[in-house]
Amino acid sequence: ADDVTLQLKWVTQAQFAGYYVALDKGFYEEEGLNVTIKPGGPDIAPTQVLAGGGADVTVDWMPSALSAREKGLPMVNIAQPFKSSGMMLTCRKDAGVASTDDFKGKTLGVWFFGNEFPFLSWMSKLGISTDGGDDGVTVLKQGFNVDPLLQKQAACVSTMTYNEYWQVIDAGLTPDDLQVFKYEDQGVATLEDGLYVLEDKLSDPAFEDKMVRFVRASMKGWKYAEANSDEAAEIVLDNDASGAQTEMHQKRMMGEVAKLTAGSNGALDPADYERTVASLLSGGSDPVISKAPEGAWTHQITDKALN
Amino acid sequence: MRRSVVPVLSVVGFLLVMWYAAAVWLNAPWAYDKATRSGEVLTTSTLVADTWSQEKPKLPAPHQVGKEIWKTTVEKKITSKRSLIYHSWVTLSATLLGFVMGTGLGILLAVGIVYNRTMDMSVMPWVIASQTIPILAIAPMIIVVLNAVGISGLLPKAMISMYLSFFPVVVGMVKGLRSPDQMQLDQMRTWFASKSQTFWKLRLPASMPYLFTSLKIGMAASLVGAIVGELPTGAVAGLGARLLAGSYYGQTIQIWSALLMAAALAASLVGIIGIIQRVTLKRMGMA
Amino acid sequence: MGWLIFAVVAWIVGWMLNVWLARRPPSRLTGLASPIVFGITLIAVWEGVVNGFEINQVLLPAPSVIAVRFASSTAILWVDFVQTVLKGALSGYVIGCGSAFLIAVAIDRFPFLQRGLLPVGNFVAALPVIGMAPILVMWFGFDWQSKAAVVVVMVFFPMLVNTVQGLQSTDAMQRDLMRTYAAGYWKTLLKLRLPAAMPFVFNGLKIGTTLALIGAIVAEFFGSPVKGMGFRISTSVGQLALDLVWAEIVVAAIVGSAFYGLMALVEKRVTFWHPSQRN
Amino acid sequence: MTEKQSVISARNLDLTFQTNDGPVHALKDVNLEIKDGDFVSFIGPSGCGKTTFLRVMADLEQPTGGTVTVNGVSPEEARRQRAYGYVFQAAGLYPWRTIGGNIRLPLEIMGVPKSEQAERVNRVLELVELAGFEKKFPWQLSGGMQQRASIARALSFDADILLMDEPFGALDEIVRDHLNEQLLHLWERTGKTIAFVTHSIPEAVYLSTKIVVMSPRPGRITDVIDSPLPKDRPLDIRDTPEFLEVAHRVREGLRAGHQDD
Amino acid sequence: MTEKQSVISARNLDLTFQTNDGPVHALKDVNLEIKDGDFVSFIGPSGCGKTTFLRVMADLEQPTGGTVTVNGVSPEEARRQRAYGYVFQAAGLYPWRTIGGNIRLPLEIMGVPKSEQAERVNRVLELVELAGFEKKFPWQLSGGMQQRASIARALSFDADILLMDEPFGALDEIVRDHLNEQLLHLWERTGKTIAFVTHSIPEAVYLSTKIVVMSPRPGRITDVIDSPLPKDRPLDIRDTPEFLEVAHRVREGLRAGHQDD
Ligand SMILES: Nc1ncnc2c1ncn2[C@@H]1O[C@H](COP(=O)(O)OP(=O)(O)OP(=O)(O)O)[C@@H](O)[C@H]1O
Ligand SMILES: Nc1ncnc2c1ncn2[C@@H]1O[C@H](COP(=O)(O)OP(=O)(O)OP(=O)(O)O)[C@@H](O)[C@H]1O
Ligand SMILES: Cc1ncc(C[n+]2csc(CCO)c2C)c(N)n1
Ligand SMILES: [Mg+2]
Ligand SMILES: [Mg+2]
Repeated sequence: ADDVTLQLKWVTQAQFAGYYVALDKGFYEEEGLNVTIKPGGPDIAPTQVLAGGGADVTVDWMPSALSAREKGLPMVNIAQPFKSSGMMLTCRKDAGVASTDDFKGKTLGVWFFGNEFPFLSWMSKLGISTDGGDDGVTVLKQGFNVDPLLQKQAACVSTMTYNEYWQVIDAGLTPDDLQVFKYEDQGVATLEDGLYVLEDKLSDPAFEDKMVRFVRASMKGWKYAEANSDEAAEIVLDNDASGAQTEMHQKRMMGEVAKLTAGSNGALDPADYERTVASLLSGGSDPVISKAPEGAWTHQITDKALN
Repeated sequence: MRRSVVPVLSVVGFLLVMWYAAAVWLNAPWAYDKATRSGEVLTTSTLVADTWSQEKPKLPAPHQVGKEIWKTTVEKKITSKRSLIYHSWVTLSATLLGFVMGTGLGILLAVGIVYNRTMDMSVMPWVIASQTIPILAIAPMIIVVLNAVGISGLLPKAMISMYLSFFPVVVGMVKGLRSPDQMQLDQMRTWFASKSQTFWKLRLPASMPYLFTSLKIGMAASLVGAIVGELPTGAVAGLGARLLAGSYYGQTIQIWSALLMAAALAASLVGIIGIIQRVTLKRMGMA
Repeated sequence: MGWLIFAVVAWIVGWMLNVWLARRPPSRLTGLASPIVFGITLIAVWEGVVNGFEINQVLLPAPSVIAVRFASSTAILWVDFVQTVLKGALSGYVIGCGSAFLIAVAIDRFPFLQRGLLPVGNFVAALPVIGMAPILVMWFGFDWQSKAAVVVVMVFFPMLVNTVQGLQSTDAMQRDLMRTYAAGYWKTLLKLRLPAAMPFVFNGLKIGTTLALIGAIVAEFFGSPVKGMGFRISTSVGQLALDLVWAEIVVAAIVGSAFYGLMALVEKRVTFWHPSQRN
Repeated sequence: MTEKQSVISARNLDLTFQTNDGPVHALKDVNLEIKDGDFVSFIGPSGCGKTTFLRVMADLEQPTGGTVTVNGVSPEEARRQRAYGYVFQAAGLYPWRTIGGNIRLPLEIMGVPKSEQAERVNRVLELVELAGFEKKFPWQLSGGMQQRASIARALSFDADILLMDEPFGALDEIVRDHLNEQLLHLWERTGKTIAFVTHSIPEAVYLSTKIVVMSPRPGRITDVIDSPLPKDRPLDIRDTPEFLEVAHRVREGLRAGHQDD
Repeated sequence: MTEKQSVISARNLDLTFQTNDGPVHALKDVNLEIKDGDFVSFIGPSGCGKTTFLRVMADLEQPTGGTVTVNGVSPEEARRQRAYGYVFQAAGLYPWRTIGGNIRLPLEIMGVPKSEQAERVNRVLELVELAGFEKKFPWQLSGGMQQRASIARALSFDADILLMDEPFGALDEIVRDHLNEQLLHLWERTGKTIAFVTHSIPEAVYLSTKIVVMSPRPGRITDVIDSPLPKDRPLDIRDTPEFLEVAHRVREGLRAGHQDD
């Protein structure tokens, strides 16, 4: 069997259920693949791992991948299982945030580490400065959890529909207490959780073939997970080596993730790509990417895998 | 020894009381917050009861942490991924490997510094400078780079442990290997002892008390290294991963129990060295 | 290949230069020159190896690249320095060392506390304090106050243990002398115990310097405003701006070494009388 | 001649140290009377309790039996009144203070005014022939000079009693002879009462009006020899038959004590 | 009587230490001849270069001028041949080795076979009357016993020359007398050549066949006194006029050296 190493963007959770299902259900095996899934974490840059040869393929967000590409690391999107973005800004109503006009003068929690790009381009689109002051917003680098919102240190924090939002709810706040801004609704959504490989490797037919089989099996895993959400969550739990995840949270997460993957058969929709690039290019004075990238995605793999 | 039992117990008792009080104080805002939103009124007793039993408190009460530790050590099979003993073992193995490597490196460097003037003059300032580099910042890079050359698993974590633990060993051992006074060295000269004889029969035994002191510090540092090394390995397993996962999901109780477990681990490792120290020095007639 | 040869040659030349320096009669100059030569050698070897093996800049940038980035980012580095070092590390260091010192004096006064607090203190000192960082960030907010708090926790116990040990380091004869003068507690403290404790106190202060810096940087990983060395390091890794990451690390190493050196200098002045300072 | 006043008096003194290996009987049934202006030497093999006895007088050790009075009051009271100066075996100067600063130390503690401090420091520095070394640090002086500084320190506050525990133990013979001579002069001039521990028979005989011979396990007084030597003693007196006679008696007493080994 | 062979000979020896405060002239123009079987004592005030001289003989210090030969060869060669045993001022036993282990140490280093080691250790332990203490650790012994153990260690490999630097400096007089007696016996029995540094005039006179008086700044030999005392010397010899006569001469020599201060 051929070895494939997949680097995840984050810790083992239902966000990556498709891959774990494919592994657990033997879909990879059926394709003659021996897949190793490496969980990520707050300090893991999947791009760096890819560059170091620690993985063949990685899950990453497109802004981060495009930025890496401009830094000279030629990453290419070979598949896009996530159709829509799950990112949103969750605010406390009692902090006085009801619409985007209320942001000025507030403190907002944002994820950095390559995830700040959509936020920055959103703010520039709104014409709000991010350097603090009365006319701008004070940005705080949010840690791994939603504490700043609970402790009222920030008026809003970044959340994913499938994860952090529910942590806020679990903590005791009700949806009525909250005002959420989905990036999708604000027109600043960028592509999340795609599969990326290094460009030069794609010209190797053996590697290409491996990836074709990998994407095919992964998508099979994703579709199975969508259909059998609870079972998928159980599989994720079985694979969580830290033993920190709870069943309730993962089942719920799987339900939400299924909504995001629902519209995708795995092939990247060029329109989504263009929208993402446009959004990133408009990133104000300090844009994430300075010019439209070329060759940052390919249907080379999905064409073969899905037909 | 027995003299300190009462004072230690009273200090621990005092700390527990303070802990409970702090838990009330820190968790009260959230309790009030909840109460206002649901329109309840809190009496003192319901407030206290609430602050000591929140699911994600700012500061969990001692009994909450105790219960969590009990649940994750005694009530879980040690092979289970939810067992703290399993995670302690993961951390422990990296700690011990890193400690052994760090001690070895530290002793080698110390011998080099003591025996080689060139090394003495040039290396020591850089050994100090090396410790000013924030290890957590480069730990992920170390892991990625080692990954790139095909090293993964236990070893990268152990390397970070080594990085933190070699320093106290170098400092202590340089002191220790230099602790024989001029007269003792002259003695060796009068017997026309070779360099290696002087090392094995004089410098090394003379450095033992220093060695053990450094080993204790090195062991504690090594544990910190292993935990730090676990954060960027993808939060897979180990006490560091528990800490991180706890932090990621706002599970303060889980953080605290991992933290206390780590402290207990550190204390027992240091304690074991202490016992070895006492036995060895006693047999050497130095205690 | 050329670069690799360069690395090997640099190593040999640097080493021989140091051997030559070591043979010369010791002086201030040779004492300063040889670590510098060693450092330059290391950097040259690094440059050679990175270029020779064509290591991806995303993994490990060459020193020349780092230097260029350093020069062009001084404004950012300065802002981060102020945030992390001046606000976080320094204030935490002062508070932590200061309170540890005072508490040590109090402990020393009451043997009961000494016997009770020290074992507990030693236990806590072995605790991986880094793990406290997320908790303290949660308690004290994301700005520099929480960084200072982490620093306080990190420097407190080494300082406490050292000071207590120092206050007990007087020998019996020195204390007996005070007794023969019928000197009271405060006089004995002021004229005997504190001066005698100074070498130990400075030990604690020196250990604290590197801990303070590490603590302040690491705490920024768990939440921070959008400035600070830890913030920059963690976000730049995500953006693959490894040159900036290393520029920050260089700042950290320089500041840490300078801080340590400063304390060593003050120590030399204050404890000029101690045999270890008289060589 | 009128009977001189008793300055230190020990009655049935007993002192047992509790150690891990069981009790050590450091002093047993010790009786002694030291009169005003006496120069009393204590001699005896190592561990016989000389230091312990001196420390009891100085209230640095509590007897487990019997009584001691110093100037008619308890040692503790005497210590509070700063009735004695104590010179330890090692110089024990504080390394972070200059010689002047070390001598000033007891004066600062006793609250002597600044101006008087300076004057006294000068006076005692001259007394021990260390004028000009006030600004030096202890480690910049030879062992003998350090020892003299430590004596100056004990003299600075002018107590009537001087307790000296082997003050010249670490010095070479010539320097020791010299300091012995000076100590005698000082004693003559000031009329202080001195209790002096030594290991050297000639030193004890040369200096004292009274020699107390002690023996160990348990520490007790085996002999008290009153010296027949005149008050005025040139160094050459040590070659006289009277001197040798006394020295012989002391040596015999010591040897008897050693027999038990 | 045939002329005895020269064992140690110094010609125009000079030694200057370079220190931070400028050069220290520790030995200047020193000439001395030590013959086979001699017992030579070095006496002089502190800092006059006694230790330095002994260290030059032992190749622990390099002279800056003049020559020394030991057994006709250079000190370094003599050291290679393990021609001498050196006893330092402090006992300097390794605390982590038993008394036996300490004495065995030079034998291990010199590669003496195990069986012989044990035998030799027993022999020298008996020689210094420490049989039965082989398994004890140094700190379990009194200062005098430790000093004897250190002498035993220097004797263990049976060098013909013994260099002793104030070996009894830290002991009390009675113990010291005892060890002096024993050292004399040992010397008589073995016919070793001994160079012995001391501060004590009686000790020097009692032990030596030749007394070298030194004076400081710069360190030089001011007098060499051949002792007229017989080889057989009971302790009481110290009360005889001949003894006092020699002692007097030594003291005069010493005092002359001190005059410069
Ligand atoms: N603090 C102590 N605890 C236990 N035993 C002690 C203590 N101080 C002294 N001793 C013991 O008491 C005995 C007398 O000791 P002391 O110091 O008075 O002797 P010394 O005559 O001064 O001897 P040296 O001439 O060696 O100074 C010794 O056996 C000693 O070991
Ligand atoms: N390593 C050294 N470096 C510099 N000066 C030294 C060194 N060793 C000795 N001296 C100096 O040389 C002189 C002679 O010293 P030495 O130790 O030989 O004297 P000593 O006669 O043995 O004195 P003591 O009786 O005090 O042992 C002294 O002034 C001493 O300070
Ligand atoms: C330090 C750090 N903080 C936040 C994110 C953002 N992020 C990207 S995917 C994901 C999982 C969603 O549940 C999260 C939180 C990150 N990568 N690293
Ligand atoms: Mg004594
Ligand atoms: Mg000497």
